[in-house]
Amino acid sequence: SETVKITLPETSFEGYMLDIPELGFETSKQSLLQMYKDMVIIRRMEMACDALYKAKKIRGFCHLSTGQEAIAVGIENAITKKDSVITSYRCHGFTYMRGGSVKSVLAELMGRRAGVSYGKGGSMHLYAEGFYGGNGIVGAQVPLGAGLGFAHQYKNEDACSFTLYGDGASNQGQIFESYNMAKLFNLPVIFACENNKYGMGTAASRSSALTEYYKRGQYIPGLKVNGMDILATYQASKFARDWCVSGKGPLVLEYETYRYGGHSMSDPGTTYRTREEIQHMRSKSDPIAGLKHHLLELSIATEDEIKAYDKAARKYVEEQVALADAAPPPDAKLSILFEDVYVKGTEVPTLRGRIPTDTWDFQKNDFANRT
Amino acid sequence: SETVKITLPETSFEGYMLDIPELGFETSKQSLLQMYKDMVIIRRMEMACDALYKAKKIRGFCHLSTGQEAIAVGIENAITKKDSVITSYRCHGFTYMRGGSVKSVLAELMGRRAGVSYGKGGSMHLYAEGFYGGNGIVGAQVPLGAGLGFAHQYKNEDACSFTLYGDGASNQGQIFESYNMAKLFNLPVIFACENNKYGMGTAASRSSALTEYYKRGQYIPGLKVNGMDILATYQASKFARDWCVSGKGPLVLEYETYRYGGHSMSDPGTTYRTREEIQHMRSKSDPIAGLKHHLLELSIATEDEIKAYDKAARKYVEEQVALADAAPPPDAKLSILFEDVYVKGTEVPTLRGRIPTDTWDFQKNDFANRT
Amino acid sequence: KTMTVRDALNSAIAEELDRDDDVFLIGEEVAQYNGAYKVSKGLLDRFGERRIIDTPITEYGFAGMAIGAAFKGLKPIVEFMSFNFSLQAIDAVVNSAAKTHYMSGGTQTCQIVFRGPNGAAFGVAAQHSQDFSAWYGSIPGLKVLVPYSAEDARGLLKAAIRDPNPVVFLENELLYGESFEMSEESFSPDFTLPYKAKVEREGKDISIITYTRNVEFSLKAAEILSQQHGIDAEVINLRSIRPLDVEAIVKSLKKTNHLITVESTFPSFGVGSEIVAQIMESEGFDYLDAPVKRVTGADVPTPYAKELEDFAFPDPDTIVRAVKETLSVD
Amino acid sequence: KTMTVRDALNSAIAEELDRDDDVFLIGEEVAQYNGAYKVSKGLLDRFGERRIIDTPITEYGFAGMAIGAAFKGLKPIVEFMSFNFSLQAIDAVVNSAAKTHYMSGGTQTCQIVFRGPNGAAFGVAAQHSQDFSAWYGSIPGLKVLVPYSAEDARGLLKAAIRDPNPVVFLENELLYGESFEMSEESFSPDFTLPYKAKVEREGKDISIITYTRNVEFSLKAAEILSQQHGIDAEVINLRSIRPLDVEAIVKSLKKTNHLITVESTFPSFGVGSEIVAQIMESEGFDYLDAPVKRVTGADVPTPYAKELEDFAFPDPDTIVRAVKETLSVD
Ligand SMILES: Cc1ncc(C[n+]2csc(CCOP(=O)(O)OP(=O)(O)O)c2C)c(N)n1
Ligand SMILES: Cc1ncc(C[n+]2csc(CCOP(=O)(O)OP(=O)(O)O)c2C)c(N)n1
Ligand SMILES: [Mg+2]
Ligand SMILES: [Mg+2]
Repeated sequence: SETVKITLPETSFEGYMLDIPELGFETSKQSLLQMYKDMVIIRRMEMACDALYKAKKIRGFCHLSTGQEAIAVGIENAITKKDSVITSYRCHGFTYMRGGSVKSVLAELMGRRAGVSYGKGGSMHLYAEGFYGGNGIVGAQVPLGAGLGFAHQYKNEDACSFTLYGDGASNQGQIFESYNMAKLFNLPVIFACENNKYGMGTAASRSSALTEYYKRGQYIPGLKVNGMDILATYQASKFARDWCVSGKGPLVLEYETYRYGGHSMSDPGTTYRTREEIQHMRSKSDPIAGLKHHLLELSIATEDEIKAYDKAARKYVEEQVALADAAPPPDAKLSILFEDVYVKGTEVPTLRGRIPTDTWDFQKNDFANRT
Repeated sequence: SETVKITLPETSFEGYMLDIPELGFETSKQSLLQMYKDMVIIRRMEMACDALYKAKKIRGFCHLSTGQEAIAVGIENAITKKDSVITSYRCHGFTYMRGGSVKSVLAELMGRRAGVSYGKGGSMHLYAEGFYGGNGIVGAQVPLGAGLGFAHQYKNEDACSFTLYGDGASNQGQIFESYNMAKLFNLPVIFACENNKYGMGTAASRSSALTEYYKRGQYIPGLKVNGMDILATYQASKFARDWCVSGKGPLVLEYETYRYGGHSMSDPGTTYRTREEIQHMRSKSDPIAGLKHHLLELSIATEDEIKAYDKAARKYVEEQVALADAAPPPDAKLSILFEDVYVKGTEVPTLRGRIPTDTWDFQKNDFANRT
Repeated sequence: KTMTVRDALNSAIAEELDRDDDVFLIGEEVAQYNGAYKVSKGLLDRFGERRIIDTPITEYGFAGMAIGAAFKGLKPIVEFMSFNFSLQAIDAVVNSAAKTHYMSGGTQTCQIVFRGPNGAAFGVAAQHSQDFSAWYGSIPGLKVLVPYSAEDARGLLKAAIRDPNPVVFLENELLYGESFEMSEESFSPDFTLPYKAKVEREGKDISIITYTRNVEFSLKAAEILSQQHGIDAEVINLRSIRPLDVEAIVKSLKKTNHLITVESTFPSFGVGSEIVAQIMESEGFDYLDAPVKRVTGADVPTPYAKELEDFAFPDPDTIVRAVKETLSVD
Repeated sequence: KTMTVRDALNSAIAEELDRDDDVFLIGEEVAQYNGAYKVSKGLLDRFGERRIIDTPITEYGFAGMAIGAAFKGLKPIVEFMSFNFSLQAIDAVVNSAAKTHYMSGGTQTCQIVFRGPNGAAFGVAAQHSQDFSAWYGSIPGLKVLVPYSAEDARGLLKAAIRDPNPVVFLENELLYGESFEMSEESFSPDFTLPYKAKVEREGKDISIITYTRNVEFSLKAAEILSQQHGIDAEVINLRSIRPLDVEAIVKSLKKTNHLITVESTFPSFGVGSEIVAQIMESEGFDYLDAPVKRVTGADVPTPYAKELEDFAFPDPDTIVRAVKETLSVD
């Protein structure tokens, strides 16, 4: 497809112990269009989650990434299927970009058997090929992500691990343990902080003595990226992948971004920040509006075409919602309850239900104590 | 008492985000003499431990600080009784300096009731007024030490917390969590790394991506100190205390030092480093020999006087060993076993022994199930 | 008069903060956000930043820091946003808070409360649903409390804050909003409860030994049993896991001769297991007319989908089933 | 032929490293130092730095890293220098290793072994003496093995390394140097053991259910009982805590009608508690001629002084006492 030349603004990057990526680069019109479509689909998907949650079809915790779409989309476009990605609970967009269909994501959130985790994980625990979750304990995924990089190195693969965590998470001790090992072992790991300015209700400056998250690797080079600009995000992610795959060891990336909504569905998101702040980010820095502007300017698409994409995306997500909602929940059976505690065929002989008569025997494939 | 003027060599300090302490300072002859005596006593005490361990009078783990004496002595001389100190298991010298008698330290190591912890803690768990242990889990004492500083601040005291940890420990995540909180809350905490070059059999460069431990606070100023020179150690500790007490917040100190012996009594200490290296440190950098040299040079004491001190110290420690060894172990009684699990008078009603008939009833002050 | 569990906890903390300047509250989102579950609502406004302290998301760090402060005589109340996150700090709780008094031969105290919601809420899946009562309950040096009602919450939390030992205080998120009748005396600023079990419902046919939210389910089960089967169940609210009030359990058993336990922890090595073992080792054993049955959480990481989650924790029906099986009633 | 437990473990690891390039060993001091307790002696020389990996002292970090590597199909053996230090990593073991397969609906596996010495050694005091068998044993998604003899160690470790699930493998430092008779087949590179209990000594009067080092004490106690009291005790080595071989326990009980448990964990919510509860819930209950008695670690943080430490863990005399009390023999 046709290529276009992009020149990023000077303000896109800030480097730490490294030379920042080229501001000018070429990419295909097709891929810019695809990025746009993907961001719009993710946004629509998150809006669907919001509605489904309010309709009580999604339970428990649900964390939306509205405003942060450029990160999942930028990264996926910069990496290959061989690379690994792991994130916190705020994982819907990443799952979609790694290949999970909107239907399978929403089905999971609605606790359906057709969900990516067969209804067992829910919003925080999504998985896909090359995507290692959706992890619920703040910071816990970071050593895991280092381990993904370790495995790439062990297997001598030209691949790296994108290990994402938040500004709040960035203070967890295990992250520094991971930095240290990644540097000592020269692991191909990108420690990628999604700095959306808040960890729940705590502003970055109240959680972190140093809010320049791209410098927190200290002895690991870092790069701050305008995470609201998909082009910068893409270029930085590509740079980061190249860095790791070429054997330069770990890198710390900071995507400066913003979440439009509350931390989770129970948080209005307006007690610890002003409505003006949110409005300002939405109107001045929206990643979708930003890319739309480029598409128009570069004559990749017309206003009408874009409207058509938006409409198509909405329609598509609506269809996927309907399909997901039509999918049945797991059968309310103990055989399904006890499935997946262990790898099939290697289970412990029995697992106990709430009372002894509900104990399941894997050999019998039936209740242990009932006749 | 008479004062002397000291000028430290340029090489004593290395600063990070701060101006290093004055190289020239005044101190009293008396206090230099006392430092000498204390270092010699600690060394003698550690030698006694070594012998008692080999005589099987000390059990379990036993970690000696031979070679590192200048740190405990330098710190204690720079601080007041109001300040707090907390360390790892390598704690004999610190306990002595904080006021624990040689006898009570050795009695503890020999598991005697006269020990500082009544025989319940052993070598790794010594305590004294203003000394909060003797902690066995590598790195665990660092957040505790931050908490000591927190309490000083909460109580509005002009005091600080010296929180010691090793080069190996320096990579533990909770240390970075503590750095962050100490900086955010501006706590009077000195994070003091005793860099003795090895964590067990692992050289610093194999455990730590950045071996400049005084810089590991990143956003916290740091100071590297020649920890083999008691005068530098003293001056740096005084500087650090002043820093904290004057409200400048936390500080990271690195005392460069060396342990002459193995990591613990079971480690010969010669498989991961050369005998030459050990010999070189002993002969060129010994803190006791170093101070002796100053005492002679400054005419504070003559060679004969020093010999006399050495002899007196040896004799004193021998006496303390004898006293400790004469002290009885705790009575082999369940009433003593179960004492101190809870604060006296607030125990749970009973604690179980190995079998139900050995259950102790605190109210009865007798066995629960025996008549 | 009634009170919610949330208000009971809030008032207990506020009063103890009033009473003793050495008491302070520390944790994630406890101050400006008023608590993730609003237990600390209004406390920052009232007591200020010195006493109500927001921390970064570093459980090991702030739990350890609070323990260090306790070593120096302060009396911290540490809020874990969920006890599931206390796993990141459990080394500090067990090795530093629980063991230090003993290791120091009684020379070093550590007066501290670790509190927050324990176990599952609705639809929060495996990493946010674990019940830690048995784990903490196994540790000598700790005390472990498990309030059910608002009165429990108030009386036990005030007692815990005044206890010179480290106390683990396990709340239940799903109870925070529930209202309970309160006794007159429970409003007193000096109201504290002993760590003893409470008979929530007297009965003569079977003893149901339980705690926290399962007290509610057990009471519901007792109603069903009474109405549909004429079975008169006694429901005992343990209130404390360590110490465990074995005396109260055995006393009830002597009356009813039948007993089940109900809890939401994983089944193995759980609270029910210990109760059975204690009964076996006591005179209670001779009074058993049928073996004790345990109703527990199922032996699975908690699933998300409601259809499966419904099998994961006790409910009144399951308790009824267990009682009927124990009494051999159809 | 005989072998020490240390050599059994070493040979098992070496053979599995030989057999499968995806297996690697990681932990503190496992490589250049040959292991804090020399279990990995010679492995660095033989397999090189890619397969035998020294880590910094960052338990959470390296355990988590190994789990991540397992997510990508590698098969790490993680050595905790002591399971006491695994408390710093327990969130990773429980929340990331044990629960992920379930949370992912079976799409994400985690083949990994966590191994190292568990419980106390001599004179190492409270922070270095805790036994975690019941804690890990309570977690669905984990398997938990507790070898006693060299043959156990070899056969169970090889099975664990090949098990596609996360396995916690609890060794005992005080057994490393002990020599045991080995069967012919146990030398085979394909020797693995099922996670089943083993009758170490047949007997007809009472069943002693135990594991790891307490098997030795129980066998000693059985000798004393036989010689001094004419009591014929059956000693059962559990070998596995999760799964727990309740069948074997009940089978023995049916024969002897009397049973005690022996373990070194804290008494409450321990392995003995669960065994009692399992018996109570099985047909075994009807075969009990006397209540089951638990011999356990005492309910104290482990004291240092030998005079007190001697009361902290089971020994042959205590086991003898428990048996005599159970059989009402003087
Ligand atoms: C260990 C742990 N502590 C606390 C929580 C509760 N919690 C969930 S998300 C969150 C905030 C995280 O903020 P950040 O890392 O900035 O990520 P964001 O939500 O902004 O994407 C908190 C405190 C948790 N899940 N795990
Ligand atoms: C969490 C934890 N991991 C491992 C150990 C075992 N261990 C005890 S001391 C030590 C080495 C520590 O080295 P360093 O911090 O440099 O202190 P040093 O011994 O040199 O004074 C290790 C690995 C422990 N006690 N705690
Ligand atoms: Mg954030
Ligand atoms: Mg060291």
